[in-house]
Amino acid sequence: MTKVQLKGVRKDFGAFTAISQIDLDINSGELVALLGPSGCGKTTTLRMIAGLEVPTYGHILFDDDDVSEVPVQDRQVGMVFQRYALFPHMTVEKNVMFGLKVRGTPKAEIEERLEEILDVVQLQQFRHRFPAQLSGGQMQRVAIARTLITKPSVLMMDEPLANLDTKLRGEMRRFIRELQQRLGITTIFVTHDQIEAMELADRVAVIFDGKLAQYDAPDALYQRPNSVEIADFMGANNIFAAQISASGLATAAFGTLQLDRDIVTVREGAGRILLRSEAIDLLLEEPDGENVIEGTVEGREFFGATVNYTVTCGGEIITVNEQSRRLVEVGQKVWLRIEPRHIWAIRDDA
Amino acid sequence: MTKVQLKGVRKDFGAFTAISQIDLDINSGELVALLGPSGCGKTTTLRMIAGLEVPTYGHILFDDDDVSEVPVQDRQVGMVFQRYALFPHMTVEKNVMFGLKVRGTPKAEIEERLEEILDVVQLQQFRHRFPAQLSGGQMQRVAIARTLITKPSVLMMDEPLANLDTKLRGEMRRFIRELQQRLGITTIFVTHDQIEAMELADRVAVIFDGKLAQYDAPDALYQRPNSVEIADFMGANNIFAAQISASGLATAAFGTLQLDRDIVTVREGAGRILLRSEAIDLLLEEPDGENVIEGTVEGREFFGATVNYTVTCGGEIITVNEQSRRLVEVGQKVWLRIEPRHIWAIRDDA
Amino acid sequence: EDAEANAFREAFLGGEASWEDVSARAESEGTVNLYYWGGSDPINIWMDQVVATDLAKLGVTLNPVRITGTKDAIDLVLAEMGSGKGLGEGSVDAIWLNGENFATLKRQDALFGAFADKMPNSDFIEWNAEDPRSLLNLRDFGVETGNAEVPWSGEQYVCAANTARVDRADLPSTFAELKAYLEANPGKFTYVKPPHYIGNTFVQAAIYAHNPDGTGAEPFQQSIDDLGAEEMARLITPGLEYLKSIEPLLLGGQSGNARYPEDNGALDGMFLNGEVDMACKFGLYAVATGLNNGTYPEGAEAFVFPEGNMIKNKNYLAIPANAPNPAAALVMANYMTSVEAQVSKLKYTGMPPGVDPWKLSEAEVTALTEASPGLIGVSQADLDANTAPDTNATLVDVIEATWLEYIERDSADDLSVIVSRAVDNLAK
Amino acid sequence: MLLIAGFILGPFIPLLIQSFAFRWAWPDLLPGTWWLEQREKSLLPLAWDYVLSPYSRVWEATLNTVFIGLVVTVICLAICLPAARVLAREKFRGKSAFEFFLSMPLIVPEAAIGIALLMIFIRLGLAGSYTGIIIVHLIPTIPYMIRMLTAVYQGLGTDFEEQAMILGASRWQVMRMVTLPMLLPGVVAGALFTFLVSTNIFLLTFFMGQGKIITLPTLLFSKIAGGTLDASAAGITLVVTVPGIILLLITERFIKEEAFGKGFGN
Amino acid sequence: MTQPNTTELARHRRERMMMWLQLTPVLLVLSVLFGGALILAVMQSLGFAPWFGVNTFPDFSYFGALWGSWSFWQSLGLTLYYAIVSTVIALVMGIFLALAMVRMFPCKTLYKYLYKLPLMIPYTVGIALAVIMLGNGGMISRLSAFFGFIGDPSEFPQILKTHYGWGVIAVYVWKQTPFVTLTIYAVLLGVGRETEEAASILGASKRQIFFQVTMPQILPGIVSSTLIIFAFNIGAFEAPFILGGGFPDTLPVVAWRYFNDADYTLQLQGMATVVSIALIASIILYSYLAFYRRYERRIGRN
Ligand SMILES: Nc1ncnc2c1ncn2[C@@H]1O[C@H](COP(=O)(O)OP(=O)(O)OP(=O)(O)O)[C@@H](O)[C@H]1O
Ligand SMILES: Nc1ncnc2c1ncn2[C@@H]1O[C@H](COP(=O)(O)OP(=O)(O)OP(=O)(O)O)[C@@H](O)[C@H]1O
Ligand SMILES: [Mg+2]
Ligand SMILES: [Mg+2]
Repeated sequence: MTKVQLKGVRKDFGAFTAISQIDLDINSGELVALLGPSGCGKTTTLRMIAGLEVPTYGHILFDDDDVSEVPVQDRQVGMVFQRYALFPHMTVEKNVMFGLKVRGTPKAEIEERLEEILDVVQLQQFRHRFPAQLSGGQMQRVAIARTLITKPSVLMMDEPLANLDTKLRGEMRRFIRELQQRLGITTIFVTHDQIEAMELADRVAVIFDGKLAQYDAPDALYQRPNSVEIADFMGANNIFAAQISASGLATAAFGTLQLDRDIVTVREGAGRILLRSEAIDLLLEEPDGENVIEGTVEGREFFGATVNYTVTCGGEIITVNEQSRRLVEVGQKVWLRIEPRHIWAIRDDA
Repeated sequence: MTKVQLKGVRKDFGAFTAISQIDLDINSGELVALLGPSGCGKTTTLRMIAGLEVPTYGHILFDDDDVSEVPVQDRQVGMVFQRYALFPHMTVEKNVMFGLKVRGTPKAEIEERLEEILDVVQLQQFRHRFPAQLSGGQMQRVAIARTLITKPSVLMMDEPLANLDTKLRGEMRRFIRELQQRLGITTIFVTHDQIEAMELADRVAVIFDGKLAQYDAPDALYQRPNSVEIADFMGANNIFAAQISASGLATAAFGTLQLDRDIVTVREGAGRILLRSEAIDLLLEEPDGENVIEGTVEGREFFGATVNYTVTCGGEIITVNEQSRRLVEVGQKVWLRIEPRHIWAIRDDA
Repeated sequence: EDAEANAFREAFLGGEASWEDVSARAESEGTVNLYYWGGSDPINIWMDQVVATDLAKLGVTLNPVRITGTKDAIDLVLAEMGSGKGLGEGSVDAIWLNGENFATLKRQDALFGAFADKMPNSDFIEWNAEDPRSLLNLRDFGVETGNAEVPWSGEQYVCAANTARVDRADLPSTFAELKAYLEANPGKFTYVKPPHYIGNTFVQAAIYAHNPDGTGAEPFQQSIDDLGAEEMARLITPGLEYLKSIEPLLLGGQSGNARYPEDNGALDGMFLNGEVDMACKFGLYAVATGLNNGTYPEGAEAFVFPEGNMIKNKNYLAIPANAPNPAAALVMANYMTSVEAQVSKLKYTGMPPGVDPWKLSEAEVTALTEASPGLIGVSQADLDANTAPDTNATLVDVIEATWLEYIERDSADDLSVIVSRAVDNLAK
Repeated sequence: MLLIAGFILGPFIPLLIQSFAFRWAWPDLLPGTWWLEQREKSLLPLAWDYVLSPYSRVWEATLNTVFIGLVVTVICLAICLPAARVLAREKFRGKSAFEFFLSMPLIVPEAAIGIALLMIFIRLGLAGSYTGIIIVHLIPTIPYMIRMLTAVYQGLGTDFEEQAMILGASRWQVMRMVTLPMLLPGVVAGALFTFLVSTNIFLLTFFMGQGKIITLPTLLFSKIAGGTLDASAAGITLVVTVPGIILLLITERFIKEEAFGKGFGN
Repeated sequence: MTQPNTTELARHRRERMMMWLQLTPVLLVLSVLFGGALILAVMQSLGFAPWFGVNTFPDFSYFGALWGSWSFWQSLGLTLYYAIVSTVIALVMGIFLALAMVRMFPCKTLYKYLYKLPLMIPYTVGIALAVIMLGNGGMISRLSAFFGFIGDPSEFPQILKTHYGWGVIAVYVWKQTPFVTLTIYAVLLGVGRETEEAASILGASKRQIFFQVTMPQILPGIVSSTLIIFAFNIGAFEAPFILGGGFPDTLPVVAWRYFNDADYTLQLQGMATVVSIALIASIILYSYLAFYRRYERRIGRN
């Protein structure tokens, strides 16, 4: 559909700088998540792309055309607001038709597209209800239908799932992904939930404090974060200070680990290593081979599908996440093993 | 501390029955979670125990004494509200002291207990702030401290973590568990998040539609749900219709599985079997032995720590959850293996 | 009923009580509640600064009750009488009134009695009915006072013109000349709207001047019962027709909607701003006073209009039948008619004396003359030569109603019908 | 926006000039003679001298206005607080009818109420007394007060009170230590608005005051009833404006449009 | 199943009693004062006034006389004219201003102070300002003369003291626009700007956004402020009394004149006038409300 580019975009609100500098290329048909803590400027970025705010500096390009001067109404974008912003005085049907009606689309065509979209979002039976009579998930779908019916070339969603409960979130996630894949619309959505970002997006743009911190595919982001902050934000819990040698050996308080030098880009010096808690094997007997750490189970948290163990190893606490097929008792002496390719390292000066 | 019992409790609001019948025994010092979908009556139950509502029928007993006639003020219970209900016009200190002050506790004692509790919740440095100047987690801790300082015999918490973000939730969960274990106060908390219930509680009471559906330890609930509804609510996604034979063989659309007859109570007849998605091994080569199902990977969802595969097997879709150490490609032919003890069965007429 | 108070009244009216008795009783009563229209600040100031001080010397505290309409005080007296409160028990000791309100009290028998000629200072007032100059002392709007009220202030209806805009030579002195002037200068005149008394008075003057019998004010001294509706209609028709004829020539009349100011304040404003060239109101010294306090334009001067029909009247003090402090009220009434009070009143308010100069000593007359703000544009002799008395109170109501119906509401009915209807309505 | 500012503030300029004028005739843009030039010559106090003198009764009217406003506000608060609490918290049959009845005084002209009550009040001896005026002022102020307080209570929710009860506070302690302090901003806003409404009421005051009790609006009315404005009337107009300005400065801090909206947005 | 807990029932009953107890003061004050006043007004207009020695209840002659005269209908027309025109103008201006106020502009804080000023001061002040500005000898007239447009005060268009004049309306508008602005602004704040933004993204023009999205959402505010100011305008006395053009007067002024007449029976006539005002106001407002309710039901609000 449409390729979206942000070039050196900055946004000030009076004396306050909400976005200090963002460059972002979004390919046609791509699904990109804007991820970041509250107040980092995600909504502001979306609003600038939509045309609801004008960047203080920089340009926004749609298919290489600068759209800075194009008013909202003519940008052919769609936006689903966090709190849906459904028109409370219109029925579901009227809400959905609104975008076509105001453009003066012929009646017959409106009807046709309405039926089609209501089928897609499975709201046929609620068409005469008012927003106040819908559940959160239904409202969400109305908001999406209302946007999609106008066939926007860029679809934006601001925390589309923030107000839904766990189960509904899952459903809506699947729904959005499917839809996006089917229609291939360039989609940008905002979230502060890293799981959501990783599940849905082709690429994730992590924004910290009005700056683009990393822009990468979900697994890259998760496995190879640029900085400790990103790692922390992505939910990593095993981050340890270590001295990395030229030969790819990392020496931490609990021992020395071999890194995979094809993956890890850090060459030498003080840094941090990241052990992904689900990539650690918890063994009850001492195994052979390298990358083995000895420790004692200190605590256990049962989450249903998975169990978290906290293991003390040489003064550090390593969290191990395991599927809950067996339960290891607290106090048990254990050996942890981790493969080199599951270790990531970051230089302290990164 | 105090044993809490609900005997035949029912609550009507006018013509509407919020709680139709609940019997619940909570042991002294136990941590019980009330789990259930929105509107099922969790808050109402708590409010009855606290004395904010009077049951229409039935009795509530504290240590075998009927407390129906005891007014709220004299029940010696503590309750942490969902949105904390911190008094905005009082500092942290004043908020925390409130309960003692209104009881006319001597000043010296108030001081002493205040210091103690502020240390416990680690809020010493925020003591002169107003609630508006605190973060969510800090407010939460103030609310807890305010309740604990009165040494309640029963502590209740209404969705204490609902408003916190993922990271903070984890921290607070650990904090609450630790505290409860240390003080040993009988604690009841409400949640609609099954993960939270399972992580925190000694026992979980699942409430559906104003009725107690199951009351059990977390792992029992997760692994041996009473009904399909509970299984569904607890996040099970592999539920299949099956015919169960007297010999413990379950025949489903994708094949026949052997059940562990020591665990499964269902003897014969039509029913459902539950395969826990994280207990299924995904093998790329056909293994030996029983309980193997052949299928093809249809889809993959990457969640960071884990990966979900949807596998079609004989017309049914089985979800397999695996730690994301390797990634199996979509379209790959695979074999699923599940141990009998990880299969649970429910009779259709249960 | 307060027996003691009644005894006092009998004694006083019967001439058995000496003025010393009255004074003594007044001192014991202590206060006097005077109800009067509080809309004039100079009067209020005079009351507070001079009257209150002087009365205090006589042992009486003045309680000035400033009402927005004299009728309120009448209502109060009547309501209290109705609930059985007699002499010594009401709340109103004295009312400043005239005309219709006095007529009402008299009709309802709510007056203290014939006290006016029994006070020491009544010497300054002409009571001799033979002397035509006594007319205003004995009759109030044609109603016989029966000495139940005492005149304490005089007034004359005088018109002023802005000589900066009108040449003195062009000033009209008759109604015909006024009309001619208006035809030449449309919109430059208007009069206060009846039923305001200043407006009524202008209408009366026009009626006198157009009296078909040429007898001027004379027939209008009778009550409506004596005159009869038909005769009344005949007498007033030419005057009202004249007024109707000049309506399109009045201020705003060119656009079909003549504007009549609600009160003299509004008229003064129009006069000051040059919206009108002439303004008529009660106020012998109005020009001087107006120039003194900035409400009149600098070129303002009085002139004689309408010749022979410049209505003159008096204001009175009445004591109601249920006055709580009748003796104090008498003391106050006596004080008000003293030369001293008249002088200060003239000085403060520009209201001409209510006492009769020919009954005063030379020194006293001089004092009054010196206190007066002075006449501008006319002489006292001009004024004295053109006076006319007020209309009988019962006729005023009819004239008022007729004006409203005929001029304001543009009734198409014949004037005689309107008048008889008004008479009927009032009789109800 | 400038236009609007002109529309609101503009008229005050000639008013100010007029208050210092002695003689200001058409078509002069500034007075021909100023008050100060004539001040010594006049026997009577002019312009501001007059306004500030007791004869103008400005001081008396101000005191009356403030006194009546305060008493009305206090009474109104006292009777509306409990009712607002019920309306915000409870559901009961006939509630919407009840609420409609409570806002009726807003849509029935004051004249009807005032005149009808006048006769009875004269009978009862209440006309022309403070009591009478205060009582009639309750009629138009209650609906405003109820609406604003109900919104305030709704905003408060029951959580805080229940929490305090669980912490062991008695009803009275809850009221004193939690409910009242938390309601305070809303109550202050409601009280200010009620005070404002009360001090603005003309017709009812005029009828019930019977000319005996004057307030700023009735005083000003009698000054300008003729449709002209002299220096002293202009001065009084300015004086009457002053409490409004003071109130404006206070209310801006307390009356948040948001709170107001909850009361009137429906 | 056991019996319901008696404490629950007793408590429920006690709570209901407490509830009504709390409502009683307001209920009492309003029913006695307001309800009583209404009943009294109606009874007096039907000839019940024993305090004047008049008691011919029920006697419809006062209404008969009133409604039978042409001038009553003229007055009614004039009253409605003032009320409707000024309500509409104040509404339009108020809505416009409120919409402007949710946007950012320089000096907004100052402006937020300023616009409320008329709200804070009595109508009489507004009247005084109208007199000094709009009168034939007023400031605008003087300015016109200064610039040579007119040579005499009478050439200035008559705004005050005339029928269907703009003086009365100007005062109402001056005083009520802030009230409407405040109400609508508050509602707008509650509504937020999101729906408007959503509509603009969906391609709606400014007009479409206003009429199809904003307007329906602020309608409750519009309706309640209309009710309040219209009712006030129809019953207001001071402005038409001072600034009006004399006969025919607006109904409240007519009533006033009756009341100030020396003739007591005219007071009952005045009462009939007042009751007529109330009646007409209620009919108009009620139908307005009913109309709005229907609209609301149509758009699904309840
Ligand atoms: N109109 C505005 N005026 C002033 N500051 C603003 C405005 N809009 C946003 N900001 C500020 O800009 C920063 C970024 O805001 P933004 O809404 O983009 O955050 P966000 O990343 O969407 O956060 P959240 O997850 O909480 O929605 C915030 O600090 C916010 O306070
Ligand atoms: N005071 C009340 N009056 C009438 N109905 C009520 C009242 N309180 C609760 N209910 C109803 O009782 C039911 C149970 O409410 P409750 O608050 O206990 O649910 P919950 O399980 O806490 O739900 P949630 O997770 O949404 O908080 C709901 O349907 C609710 O609408
Ligand atoms: Mg945001
Ligand atoms: Mg709840």
